[in-house]
Amino acid sequence: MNDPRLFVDEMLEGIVVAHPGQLISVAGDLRCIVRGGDKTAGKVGIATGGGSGHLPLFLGYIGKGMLDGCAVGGVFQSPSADQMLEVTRAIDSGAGVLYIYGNYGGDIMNFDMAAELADMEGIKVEQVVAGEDVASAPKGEEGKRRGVAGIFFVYKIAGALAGEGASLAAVKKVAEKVSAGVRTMGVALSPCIVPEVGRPSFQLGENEMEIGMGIHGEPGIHRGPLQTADEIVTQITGRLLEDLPFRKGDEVAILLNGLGATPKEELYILGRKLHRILKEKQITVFHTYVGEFATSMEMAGASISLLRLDDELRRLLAQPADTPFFTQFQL
Amino acid sequence: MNDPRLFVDEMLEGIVVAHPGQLISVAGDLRCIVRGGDKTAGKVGIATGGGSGHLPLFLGYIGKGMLDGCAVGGVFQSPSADQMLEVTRAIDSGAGVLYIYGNYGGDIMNFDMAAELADMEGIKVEQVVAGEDVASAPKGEEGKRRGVAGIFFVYKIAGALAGEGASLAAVKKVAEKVSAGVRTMGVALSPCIVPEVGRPSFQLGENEMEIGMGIHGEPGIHRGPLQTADEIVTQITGRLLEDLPFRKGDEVAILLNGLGATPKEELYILGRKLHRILKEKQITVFHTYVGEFATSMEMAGASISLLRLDDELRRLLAQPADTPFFTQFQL
Amino acid sequence: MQSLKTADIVTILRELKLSVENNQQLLGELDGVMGDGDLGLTMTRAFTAAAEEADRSEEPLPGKLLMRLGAVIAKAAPSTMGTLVATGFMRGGKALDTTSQLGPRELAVFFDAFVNGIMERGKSAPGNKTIIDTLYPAARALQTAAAAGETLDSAAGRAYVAARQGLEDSTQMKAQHGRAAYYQDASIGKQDGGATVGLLIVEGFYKVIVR
Amino acid sequence: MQSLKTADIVTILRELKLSVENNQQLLGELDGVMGDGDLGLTMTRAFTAAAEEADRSEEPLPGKLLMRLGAVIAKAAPSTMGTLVATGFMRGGKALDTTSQLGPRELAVFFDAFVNGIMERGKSAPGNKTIIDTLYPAARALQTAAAAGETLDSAAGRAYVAARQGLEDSTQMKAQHGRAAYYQDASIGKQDGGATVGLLIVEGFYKVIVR
Ligand SMILES: Nc1ncnc2c1ncn2[C@@H]1O[C@H](COP(=O)(O)OP(=O)(O)O)[C@@H](O)[C@H]1O
Ligand SMILES: Nc1ncnc2c1ncn2[C@@H]1O[C@H](COP(=O)(O)OP(=O)(O)O)[C@@H](O)[C@H]1O
Ligand SMILES: [Mg+2]
Ligand SMILES: [Mg+2]
Ligand SMILES: [Mg+2]
Ligand SMILES: [Mg+2]
Repeated sequence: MNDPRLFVDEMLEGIVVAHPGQLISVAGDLRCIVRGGDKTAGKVGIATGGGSGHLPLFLGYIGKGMLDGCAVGGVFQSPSADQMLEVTRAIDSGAGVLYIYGNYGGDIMNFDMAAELADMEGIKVEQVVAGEDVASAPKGEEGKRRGVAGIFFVYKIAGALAGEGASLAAVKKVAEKVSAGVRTMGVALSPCIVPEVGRPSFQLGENEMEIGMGIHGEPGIHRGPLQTADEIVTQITGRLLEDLPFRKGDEVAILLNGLGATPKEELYILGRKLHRILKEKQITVFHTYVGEFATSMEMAGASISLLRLDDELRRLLAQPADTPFFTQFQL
Repeated sequence: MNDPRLFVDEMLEGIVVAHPGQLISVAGDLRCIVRGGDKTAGKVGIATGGGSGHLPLFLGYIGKGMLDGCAVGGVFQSPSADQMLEVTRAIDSGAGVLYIYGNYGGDIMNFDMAAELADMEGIKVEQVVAGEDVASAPKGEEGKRRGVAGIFFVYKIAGALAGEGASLAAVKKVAEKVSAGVRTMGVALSPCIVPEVGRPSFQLGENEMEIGMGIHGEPGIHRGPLQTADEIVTQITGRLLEDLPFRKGDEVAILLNGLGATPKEELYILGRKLHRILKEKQITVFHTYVGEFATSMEMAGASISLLRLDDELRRLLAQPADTPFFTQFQL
Repeated sequence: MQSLKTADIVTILRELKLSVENNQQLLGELDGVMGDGDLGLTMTRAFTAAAEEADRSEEPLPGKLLMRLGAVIAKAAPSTMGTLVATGFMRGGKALDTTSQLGPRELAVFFDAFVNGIMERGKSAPGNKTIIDTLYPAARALQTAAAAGETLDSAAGRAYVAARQGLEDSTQMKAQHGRAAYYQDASIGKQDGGATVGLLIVEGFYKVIVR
Repeated sequence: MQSLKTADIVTILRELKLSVENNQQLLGELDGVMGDGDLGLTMTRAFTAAAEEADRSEEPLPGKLLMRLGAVIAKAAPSTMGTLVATGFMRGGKALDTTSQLGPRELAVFFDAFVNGIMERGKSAPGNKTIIDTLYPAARALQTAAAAGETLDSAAGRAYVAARQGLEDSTQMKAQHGRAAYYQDASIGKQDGGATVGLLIVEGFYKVIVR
């Protein structure tokens, strides 16, 4: 690392030079990133935004079949409404813009504000706030849940539908459907460090873990001695399945997400047990995504997301996507 | 983690269930993994192998446009010649098989042996041993250099040529050309832990780093207090450029590789400085790969690889690839 | 003053700019206790930009001008308070529609929309130890005074008194939003920076009206 | 015995199997000092599989049989020593080509190819404190004896003596390969497990030949 205060801007400069053509910054602001190339007339634009420190979130999913723009905040901080507005202006092609972002106070406030400003300029804006962390609020209070890795599915599917030229209302509707059908829960084994702060956001003992911790270190639902991978998966999967609930005969997509410092080897060991449990419950798996999709600096840990599919969602999930951080051929 | 002794096999089970159709195990041995689907008659098979604990290496690059099979060893241990032979048998379609693997004693011994056994069965085998870690042996002793992340380029380009139906000799030749044109150097900020051993392979102080450390913790060329990202990149890039040497007017591909526990944010901060240096030296960048391509469990650190391109290598690098860990549309 | 015209709005903005500048250090210190300490800086930025825009603008309608100032503040100060104050100006201005002069009734409408906008945007309510706890009582006082047929001077005076009382009351509240919320009970007894900003805004209007 | 026929090779393999079984603990201990301690286990596996294959096989040519045994060992014991010994059998067997009987000259050819195969595979040489340090002197002794026109019994005796001396010499060497190499000077004075395996192999041939 260089100067911690330059962390975000140096990172963004690195990202933009590494992916020329795919990503460009607009309005003379490195923190306003949109998709390179020409706009497709009549395509709904999809924008997101949020704090830094979660790569590939949020800007990493800008590209063919997914997002059109992103406003980037400081580490764990919301970008400003004005940056969101700049992005909105840059990506609107007349068909309107959908904001998809996670359920965090600062982001909501600023996106609301940006939507209001865009509205004043005659740009139609709709919003979908993703929140699917089962550990962050009980069933019945889904609206309070934090958005974590599962937002990937919302981006992927809404992006695919927007790419087909669907209307703003239709893209919003499918994004809400995904959002309603995905559930996530995570486990943390070590804390995350904000560069400007320089020390861990909380303490976790050598052989301790915390189930349900948020990606900014928000408290989870259970802290205790380190359990085996199988025990952790059993516990998390149980909670996920009963929450939606997922039932026998359902078809799902899996997202096994590393929080930053977890070896991929460990993710697959978690995946092994997850597949076994789902098989036993007679829930079929359409596709398994494994990797780092939403991280928290060098936090060690992982999250499991399950998305219930229907014909529409399956078809859209299967479509190709080409972004700096996520590339998929037709499944 | 569950039982450390089951680490590799549980991980492999997880990988195979996560990527059905893409990867299958053969000969009733989870550690012998080949590409799913039918063999293409007349296509040269490309096999690799090596110890576990380096995902996506080695099996992660099996798929369209890259590898056909892989023998998987224990953590940091060579797979057996017999496992390599099983993989060789499974992927040979009559056009012969090329082994591409890193320059490590155990691997060499076993691949040599496997080649000899395959020969006894009438399967033509050629070998390319990749070694490009500039820190592991001085110029003039390139043959002693360890193979690290740069092997990705060898897989990618040899795989693309094999996909075009080239002969075993031609695929071997291009693999050797890539191998000769790539240079890598890394920096480690924390040690790696072998699950069965359970403790770090070496000690590195809180604010210490070691330049040139190997991916199994082999000693590097300089240990000292933590430097800034820019200082580290300046130092490493200097060594890489003078070694080949890369000159003004050259065109390169970059691989910025995280060793396991390094946030992607940091990789891009390294990339920013790297691009600046290359620009100043008037070396053009054809493409920048950023991510985890060759890891070492939860080691914190990164490596930079540079590959000098010519028309042939550029064309082959640009071709699509579709594997569980690496997907690329035509560049 | 019997009613505020567009030119008076410009004067108020100049007044507000001076006021936050004079209180920059205080606001920074208040925000520093339980927040990140940037409140003085961002409010100065916000109102400097707004005052400049007000000076420059040729917009004849007060409501339109106030909306425009909100947009300018949003851009100049992308912090929590910046966004909330921006929202207040935008919503307040919008509520004025094509009104060309602000009497007690219109000023009440403005502040009502102002504070409601903030509550909506911030998902917050009176009693949460925020800017709302000075603005909300002020807006209520304006409404009451307007309904009773009081003059603009008198209504503005009541609003100012209510905001001051609000600041005092809010100091005893427990913070529930923003960084201060992490401090829970420890926040009780500490003066809130945002509530202070609310008071300064009301005070700015009051001073120009009674000048 | 004047020459080894295919049936004698089978007998030698049975002998080798018993010999590594009897020395399993010793080999494990030797490998445990500076290696991972699995040598006794893997060698027992290797020679059990090889002896079974020898018993089962109907291959008439000794060279072909020995090659086959090498492939079986490679599969049964995927360790360093397993692979090296497998290589030795494969290369030694291959060098015999279609020979049907092994006199002193052919036995020298076999051991020469055996140890050369190991050196090539292991990128190692005499003096590195490995299996080579018992096999190489044995192979040299066989060559000398064969060149001097000695009998098979006598040649095998000389090989055995040379291998024993080799083991003694190698104990004073510094390890340069495998895990033991990490110990550097500390390896001096310690008996090498691989070299011990080499001695057992030579001894197995010797015992059956002079029986
Ligand atoms: N959700 C909210 N609704 C209303 N006011 C809020 C809210 N959150 C914070 N505030 C106010 O914002 C003030 C802090 O503003 P500011 O310093 O701009 O925050 P930050 O620096 O965290 O962006 C607090 O003193 C409080 O009055
Ligand atoms: N490169 C080499 N060439 C020859 N012999 C070797 C080499 N490396 C190791 N050895 C021998 O192998 C023995 C250890 O064998 P083994 O226990 O099978 O190793 P590992 O358990 O490490 O696979 C050593 O005692 C040494 O004699
Ligand atoms: Mg603040
Ligand atoms: Mg702030
Ligand atoms: Mg051993
Ligand atoms: Mg071993």
